[in-house]
Amino acid sequence: METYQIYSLTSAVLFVIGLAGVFASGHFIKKIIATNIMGGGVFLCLVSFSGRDALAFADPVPHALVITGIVVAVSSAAFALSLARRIKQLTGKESFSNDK
Amino acid sequence: MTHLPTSPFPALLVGLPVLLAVLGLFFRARGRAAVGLAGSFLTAGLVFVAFFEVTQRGTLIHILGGWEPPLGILLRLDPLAAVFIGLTAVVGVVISLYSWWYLRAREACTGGFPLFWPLWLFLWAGLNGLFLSNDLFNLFVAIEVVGISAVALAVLSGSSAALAAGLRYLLAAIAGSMAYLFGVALLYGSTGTLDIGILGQVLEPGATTTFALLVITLGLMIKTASFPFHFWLPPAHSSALPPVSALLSALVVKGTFYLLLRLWTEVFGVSLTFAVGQFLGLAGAIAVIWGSWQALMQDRLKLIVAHSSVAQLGYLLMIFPLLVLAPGVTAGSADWLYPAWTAGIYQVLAHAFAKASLFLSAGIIVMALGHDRIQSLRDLVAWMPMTALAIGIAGVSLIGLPPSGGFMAKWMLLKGIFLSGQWWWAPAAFAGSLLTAGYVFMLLRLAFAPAREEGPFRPVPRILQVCALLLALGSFLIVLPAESLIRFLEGSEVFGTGIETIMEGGAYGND
Amino acid sequence: MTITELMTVILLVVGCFFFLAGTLGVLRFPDLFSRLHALTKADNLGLGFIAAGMALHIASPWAALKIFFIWFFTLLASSTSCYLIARFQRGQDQAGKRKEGA
Amino acid sequence: MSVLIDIILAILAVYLAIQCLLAPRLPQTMFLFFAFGLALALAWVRLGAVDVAIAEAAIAAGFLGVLMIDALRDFSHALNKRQGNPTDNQKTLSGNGTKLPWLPGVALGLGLGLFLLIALEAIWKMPDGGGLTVLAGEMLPVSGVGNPVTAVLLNYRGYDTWLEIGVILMALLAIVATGGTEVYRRPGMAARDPLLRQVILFFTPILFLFGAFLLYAGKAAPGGAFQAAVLWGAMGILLHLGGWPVFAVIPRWLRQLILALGLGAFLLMGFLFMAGGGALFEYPPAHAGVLILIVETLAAISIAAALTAIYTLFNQMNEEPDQADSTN
Repeated sequence: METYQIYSLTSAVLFVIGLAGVFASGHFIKKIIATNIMGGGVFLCLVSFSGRDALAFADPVPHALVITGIVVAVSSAAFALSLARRIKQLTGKESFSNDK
Repeated sequence: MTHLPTSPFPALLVGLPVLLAVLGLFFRARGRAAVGLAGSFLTAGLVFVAFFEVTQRGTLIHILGGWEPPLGILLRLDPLAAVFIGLTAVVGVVISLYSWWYLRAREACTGGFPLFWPLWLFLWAGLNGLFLSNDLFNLFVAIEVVGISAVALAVLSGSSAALAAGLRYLLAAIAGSMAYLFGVALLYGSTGTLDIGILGQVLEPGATTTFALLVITLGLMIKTASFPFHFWLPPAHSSALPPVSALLSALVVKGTFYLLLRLWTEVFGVSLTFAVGQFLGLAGAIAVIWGSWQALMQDRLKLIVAHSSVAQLGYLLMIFPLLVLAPGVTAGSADWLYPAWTAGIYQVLAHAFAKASLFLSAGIIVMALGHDRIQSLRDLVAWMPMTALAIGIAGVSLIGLPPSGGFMAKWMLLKGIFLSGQWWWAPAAFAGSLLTAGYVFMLLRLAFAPAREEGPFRPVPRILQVCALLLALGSFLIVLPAESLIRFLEGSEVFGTGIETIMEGGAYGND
Repeated sequence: MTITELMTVILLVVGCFFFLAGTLGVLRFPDLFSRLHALTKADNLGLGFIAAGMALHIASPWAALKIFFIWFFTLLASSTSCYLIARFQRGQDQAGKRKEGA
Repeated sequence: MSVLIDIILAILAVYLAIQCLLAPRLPQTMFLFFAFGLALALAWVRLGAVDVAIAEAAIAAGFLGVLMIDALRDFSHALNKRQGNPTDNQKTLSGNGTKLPWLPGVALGLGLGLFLLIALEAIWKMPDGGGLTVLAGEMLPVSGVGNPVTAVLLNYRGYDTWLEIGVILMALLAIVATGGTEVYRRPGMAARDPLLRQVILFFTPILFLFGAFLLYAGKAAPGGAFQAAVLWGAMGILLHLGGWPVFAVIPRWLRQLILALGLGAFLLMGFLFMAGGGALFEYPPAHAGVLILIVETLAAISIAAALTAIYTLFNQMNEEPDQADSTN
């Protein structure tokens, strides 16, 4: 088994863990973290293929895409966090389900 | 693809709104609104010129940075993209006008929402970028631009209901775009390109392609609020400011539908089967019935309109099973493809106009009453005939009665359904129309009911009512240029073509 | 194996030992102050040994200088954050006591 | 041997992800998430993606971590005050399964299991598409930079990067929209500590220099605008915490100018070359190196300012409920 295969298979596992977390966990912050774990899986998948062929340097395109992707994911996560905090401050709610 | 004529228009269509949004940041509330409104007209003017250019020269491209795909990114303004960009501009300008007056009217108590204008211009740029881009990863960035600005607009009102709905919307949007990106990663790994045109030529069927199709379709279905992923739409669309609700349901959800249509027809042909098409159609059919039924059950105007969006988006998915051809059928012999494409385009156009109009009317009613419980709509006709008329016209288009754009869409859908022999979709389409008629006539019955016990409607600026009526009329007027619009759309490579499947049943082609 | 290589290995092993001890302390110690103690003291010592080992291994004055700065900055940052966390905790404790007294 | 390290790292990442979502307390969740981010950064070093590793450690684990810890303070604080019932929270926090009814839970589990199997098969059977390594390498001499990743980010796919700078600015606007205020206040006195201030004063020039170094190094080696921006952003955040809220006290127009600089100048420069007959973001090869460095510097300044602004808004969100309490 090649190095890249280990990580690309791991990426699918991480994606599914994140997906499960988005569905199953109730707390806002856990849901936000779960989307980030999904993202981690996707980025790992992209990067893992780039070193597949032993050339002078690894494929730079996935690397650049992942840097862009990380920044975009962090921006959305920051927005989601601020929404979650605001909801908490206004209503005291920490999850969608426990309505009070 | 690079033999097509190049033009600066695609780049300008994305760049100009961003430049105006950035410019607006330097001003305070009033100045931002002025820049925003002027910017809307400027952008719409640019769209008009670009549209004209496409009618003259056909598909235009712009090779960003001078780097041709696969290394660089290509923007493509073909007739299909031009129609969506044109729709965004027309609906966008009317909503901008409405917003100008609406936000002014609420300025005293809320400060006029100074962030509305920059965010709306960013959203506009994102939508244009989405319609133009020909690169899978760039499309991811574009849908994130659209997603973040759309959610930010949705939470502008600041109520806790809007914030909670916004967080739900944002989480669904992030999960959807991550699923989409997972598919993109696999496609890049297996082909070494992100360009839609090249992918369509080199993609081979197999387990990887099938899985990429699965995650990309699921991701985009989440973002298009297709059944069973519609849960986030009604709360988000009903709790936002009225002009924002109109933008979200008229334009934003159409963006990901457009992407789904593009990717299915231009990239995934090799790995689609008849069964997959049927699956998407089933999701659409359930959405049509479920959404309409839910709308009928609501007692608040904005919730009715929002649930109706779920149903009307379902109609869009119902064209997919018609586009996917059974093995052995070629596009040339399938005479239902034109009706199906026409139904899809007209459903997008008619729903955008009608739904935007309904949300603007709902905003007017909230302004006049302070709430939107439908029991208080009694005698609306006498107090605000123009708004009542707008609701009536838009409702008729949603039901699909002639001679509205909605009628054109539903008629063509039925025609496609019967020509293709997939008669089992017809009951869902009929039932959807009947249920829609149910809630539209419920609204109209109340509007005409004379006995009004509650206090009067407060006066609302006439210009707001004019905007809502204009959009409602738009859902009828789009029928007039139907023939020339279809002829224009034929200039797109994909319009009127089907997805020819090359394998029978089975999940994977190569096994 | 040359003397330098042997020294490198010894330094790295010693560094890892301190890291291990520090981690064990964080996991097993009962209260915040002793945990902070384990974390900052043992870990920085461990990092110091590993840095020394790496400097010896690369054996270039420039690299050694850079490695020294890595260690130095980490030391500074971790001791400051340790101080801040401890101060915060002490403030909390005092506030708690005052509340109990009242 | 080296495969063994990769397997251990992969298992560690999966373990941390699962533990993170199952952890019964919010702080545990967060710290396991940071650990997960660092494990990913190590994985990227193993895969030879040093640029990505720096970006992940700095932006995803570092900056997002700071925001999360700030949010944590808010969440736990308000929680003790208003609900006074810690077991309640534990129930809502306890991960999968416990809250779900069993039938949907089993269905979800089966569905995700099936999904995972298909995903693994899809990845296992993936054909080798080859990628763009060769093409990117051939064009490197005319791209103006020596680091292929920077060439992709700023030249071949500069449009993506431009939109991404827009996304950061939009996230800032969105957070302003959530908080309802565009005013950046000075931090409370609580954060100011003489020792902290001294250390911050010591670190400020170092962070600045190191950021500038990463920015310049990005031309030929791992590094670049985003990594530099995070360091400069960290500088802004630290100065804010130490009681020198540089970003909050400058005039509003200057603040907006700094924020808009990256997106606006990048675009205007693109338009300029478009007016000269080229395409958007098409640099004349002779000057590409200098132009890219200018664009990167402006972008880094804007991103750093946006990160500082986001943190400032987060930090003052924290103070709002306290002030409301004290006035009530």
